[in-house]
Amino acid sequence: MNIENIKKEFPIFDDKVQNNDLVYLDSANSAQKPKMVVDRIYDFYTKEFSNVGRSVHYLAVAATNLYENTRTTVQKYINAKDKNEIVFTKGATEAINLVANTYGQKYLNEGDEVLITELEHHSNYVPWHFLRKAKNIKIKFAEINNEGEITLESIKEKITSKTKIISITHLSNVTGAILPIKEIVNLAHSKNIPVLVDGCQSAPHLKIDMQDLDCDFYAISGHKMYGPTGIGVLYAKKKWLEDLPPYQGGGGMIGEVKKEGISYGDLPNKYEAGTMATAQVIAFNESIKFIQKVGIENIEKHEKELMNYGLETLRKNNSVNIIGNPKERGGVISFTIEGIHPHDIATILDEDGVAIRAGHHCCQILHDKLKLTSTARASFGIYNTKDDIDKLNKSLENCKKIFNLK
Amino acid sequence: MNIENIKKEFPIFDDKVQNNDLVYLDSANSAQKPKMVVDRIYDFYTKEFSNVGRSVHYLAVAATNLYENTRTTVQKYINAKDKNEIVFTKGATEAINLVANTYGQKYLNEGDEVLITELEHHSNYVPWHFLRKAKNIKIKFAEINNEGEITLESIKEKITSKTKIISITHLSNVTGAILPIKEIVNLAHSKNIPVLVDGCQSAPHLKIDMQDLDCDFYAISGHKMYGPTGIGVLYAKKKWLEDLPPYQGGGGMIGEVKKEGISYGDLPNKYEAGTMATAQVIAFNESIKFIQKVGIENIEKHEKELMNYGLETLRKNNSVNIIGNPKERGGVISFTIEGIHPHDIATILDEDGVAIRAGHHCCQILHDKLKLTSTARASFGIYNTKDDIDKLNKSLENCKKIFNLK
Amino acid sequence: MNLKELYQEIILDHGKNPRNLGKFDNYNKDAKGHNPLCGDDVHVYLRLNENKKVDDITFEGKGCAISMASASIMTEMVRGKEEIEVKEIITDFLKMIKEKDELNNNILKEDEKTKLMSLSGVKQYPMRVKCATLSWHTLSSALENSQEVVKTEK
Amino acid sequence: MNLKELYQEIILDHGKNPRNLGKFDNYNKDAKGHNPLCGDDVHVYLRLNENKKVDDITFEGKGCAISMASASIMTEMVRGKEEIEVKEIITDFLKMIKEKDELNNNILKEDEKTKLMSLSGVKQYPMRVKCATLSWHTLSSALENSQEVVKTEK
Ligand SMILES: Cc1ncc(COP(=O)(O)O)c(C=O)c1O
Ligand SMILES: Cc1ncc(COP(=O)(O)O)c(C=O)c1O
Repeated sequence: MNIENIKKEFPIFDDKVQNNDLVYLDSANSAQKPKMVVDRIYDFYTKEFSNVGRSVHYLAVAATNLYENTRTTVQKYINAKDKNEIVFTKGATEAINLVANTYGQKYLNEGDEVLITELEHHSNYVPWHFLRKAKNIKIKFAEINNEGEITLESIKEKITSKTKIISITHLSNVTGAILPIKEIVNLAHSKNIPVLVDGCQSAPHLKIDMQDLDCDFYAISGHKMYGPTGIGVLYAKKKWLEDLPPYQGGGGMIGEVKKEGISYGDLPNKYEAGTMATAQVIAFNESIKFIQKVGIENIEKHEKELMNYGLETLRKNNSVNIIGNPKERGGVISFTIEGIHPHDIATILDEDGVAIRAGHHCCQILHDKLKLTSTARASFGIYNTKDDIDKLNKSLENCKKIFNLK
Repeated sequence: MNIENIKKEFPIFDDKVQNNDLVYLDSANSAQKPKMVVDRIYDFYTKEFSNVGRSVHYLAVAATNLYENTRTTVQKYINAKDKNEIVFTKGATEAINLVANTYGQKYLNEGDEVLITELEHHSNYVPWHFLRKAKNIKIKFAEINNEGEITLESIKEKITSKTKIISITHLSNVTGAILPIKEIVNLAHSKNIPVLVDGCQSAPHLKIDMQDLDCDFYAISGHKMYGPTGIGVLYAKKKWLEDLPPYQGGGGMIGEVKKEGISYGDLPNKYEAGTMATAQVIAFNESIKFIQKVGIENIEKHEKELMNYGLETLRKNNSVNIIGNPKERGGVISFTIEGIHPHDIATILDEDGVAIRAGHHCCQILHDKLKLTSTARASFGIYNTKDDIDKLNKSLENCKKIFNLK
Repeated sequence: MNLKELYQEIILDHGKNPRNLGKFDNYNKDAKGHNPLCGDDVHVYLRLNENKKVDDITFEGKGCAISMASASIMTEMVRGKEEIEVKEIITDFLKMIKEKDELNNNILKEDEKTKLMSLSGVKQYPMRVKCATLSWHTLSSALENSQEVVKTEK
Repeated sequence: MNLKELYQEIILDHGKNPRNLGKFDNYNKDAKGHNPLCGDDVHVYLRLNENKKVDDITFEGKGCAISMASASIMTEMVRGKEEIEVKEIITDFLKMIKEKDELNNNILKEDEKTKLMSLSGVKQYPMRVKCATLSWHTLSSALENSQEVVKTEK
């Protein structure tokens, strides 16, 4: 696999950014887009545009077919049993809100417990917090160990007879820890507890298989998978989509509408109210095709190499303190430098064209636990090279110089 | 104003669709996109892409500025008092769901009434229906008159001391009726009732002014305004955005996050959870600029001419039965032909390259009232010409020939 | 066959003058169908005799030419057939409409097959496929004694 | 001034060795500020005497070099000034940070203005503007006797 060739498919790297080659190490935030994805959007709008599903004219029919085509592509890619188990949302955050809201409405009552972890992104905590306020449920946090991991044990410890759902990330966007999802699902199902997996960080980087994981819900964010913004996927087992109430109401999700009452449409329409993000869904097909073309196994392998090289390089830099040391780890390295605030690091790196992120990365619970207000984070995508890591390290040296650290 | 030149800005008309010139009369469903909008998306993804608001590197800062720039453009365009009264959503449907959900949570209780009209789109009925089921409220329907209008009187008649909110369309997507919003708002406010206006069909075609209308909420759909799919706007008076609870929870909408509780961010962040539709918001700026370039007054004038010509032409065709005859009317003409089902009309017209819509247009209540299951609808955009209407009429003649009508 | 030919021939004939329209007295199976997209309704009535043969079949409903024609042709095709044969015809019809142009079926006569195949043109119009299949799904549900209203699938 | 120069000069000095850090006993006004973006906190304490003059001012907090430097420089600038002057300095500072490069102000001396203007470089970094303004907003809120925690505006 030739990364230089793959990188050429991403037009963002063609130009300099502020006179520097762009060293983009912020893919866990959002990934850059290959040309085929952007071209697809362009072509759709300029040659084929129509709304889907509602009109019977040629363009509308063609758009509807393209739209449904993406559903099938996603279904196959994540190995879901049925294409109607794929619901398009505006993002992973909405996908999680959808589940929390509808499952919460139907199944959560005062005193019930939702089990999440200390690693969760705010998008997998705040929606449950809403239920805490509305229904007086409890939220329990499985605790990380010293390596920044969540183990099967740490989940088991927090399960009680009141646990009504477990909602956990597949891959931490701070420590990079990969959770033992299959084992957790197994354990949960043995106690009749459904599991939602936040797959934002895993879906772009790991092979994921719904039938193998056997989780009940899986949330994916399109823009982190080299896809457009404004598109996400909720995978949910059919039995749940049939059983739960709808989330948003509007055109397209109805069966019959009378003044006295309303029946809802079939799956997956029931969960797709209003005009959907048609162009984004259609272009998302290209994102998955792009990943398939490169090969998710190749992506995994390349990013693992990068991560190992990154860990090695930064560990040699003895001012750098790496957060977490999980055995199973994805391409995310968060770190601090004693004496330089992460925001100052990010600003100074940026002057060298090195784009990283600083902050709490929407994980305040984890940062509280680590007694940090923020960290710096470098995260990898398919277009990154070892050279990028060398540049990161060089720029960190520069930081230290400015701050008079040795 | 030269429509042929304006039409040239829409690449969709460059090519034939199935060997015909495209006669696109489905803009009330979704509008075609001018090149400047599509180019903006392309350029953003290929030269400037980054997530907004969360990273401090150059691309992220630039993207955040562009994103906020659209907010200001929208604010000025609709004459809102404050840019933080503009909330980006994935569409008008979500905007209405947001209000129904948050206002409903806080202010609606058993027995309270929500007043809508018989003209409403499902997107302005189903969200209130959810509250009917959850909270046992009542939904009242202001009734249309014989012309397919909603008058101030018909609203007044249905207001009771239990009316807690009025939620109405600005412009009917079936009869084209324009509602006397200003008067309705006036009346409602005199009784302390807030008003939500569904501006989907008005925003692309009429000058709208929040300070003049003085409504509390206004929902807009980007894709109907020559903008990308997956983007909408909720305008809400600041006092409401401050007062109501948040809608979706996730990254970006928080203040402080602790295990025990969460505080929410400032406006408008409080209502923008998760990664937003960055590219779509940024490109939406171009949609508004496009409208401003043409001039909304010119659009109004042109579409009025078209509509009058359309009404005149179709009225001469004595098989055609036009739905509604409102005095104040936007560029929408729904009709039936005795003896030909609207879906058959649409299919046959499509063979001639004439794209219209057939069905209930997400207005089953209205169709029930009219004792119809569906209607055919031609709707206009800035790119339509009288020639399009002649072609529509010719194709309708064709239909009649096939169905042996004279 | 292009769509205009389709409209002009069998569909227009059956669509405007549907056969077996109405309800008969001693039916022993029935089901309702609804197409949320266009609001069309259909109600199929039939009588299976002791030998599991379709003695009689009619339908009520309103809808576009395609759905009326499809229901009308359907009643003609399945009258007098055994239940098991009817099920096979339904399956083969749906396959034809959704996947292929050919109708593979050993029960129907050549001219019957030709008539049915006239409906295959709607395949180009996925939105209209629902119109063509609604009555067939409803018949299927009547045979299953289902109480649920059939909604056309996505 | 580019950002590296900015870091190297005044910000690094004040950022690493902030002046007036801590809390003093007989303050009569205070307020807290929080920047949700980076989690930084600041707490400003001051004492207005009977003539509405700032007798003393200190701050507690942790944050990046820019926010520490900004708070530190701020305390130096406003100590000894009258309340009305402090408000004017705050307004002018915020205007400089958000809109212009120049600091228009008749109260401060030239060298003080130069020092403050060193912070104007953060304008290129809108995310960092919040870091520079947090302590100033907090001071403003302390003067208003507001009980609310200041959050940096969008
Ligand atoms: C009057 C009206 N309201 C609401 C909507 C829903 O808008 P969207 O589908 O863009 O969410 C539409 C369009 O479908 C409409 O025409
Ligand atoms: C682990 C994790 N969960 C959830 C999210 C939210 O995804 P989105 O912002 O795309 O809705 C993100 C990314 O921001 C994430 O990294």
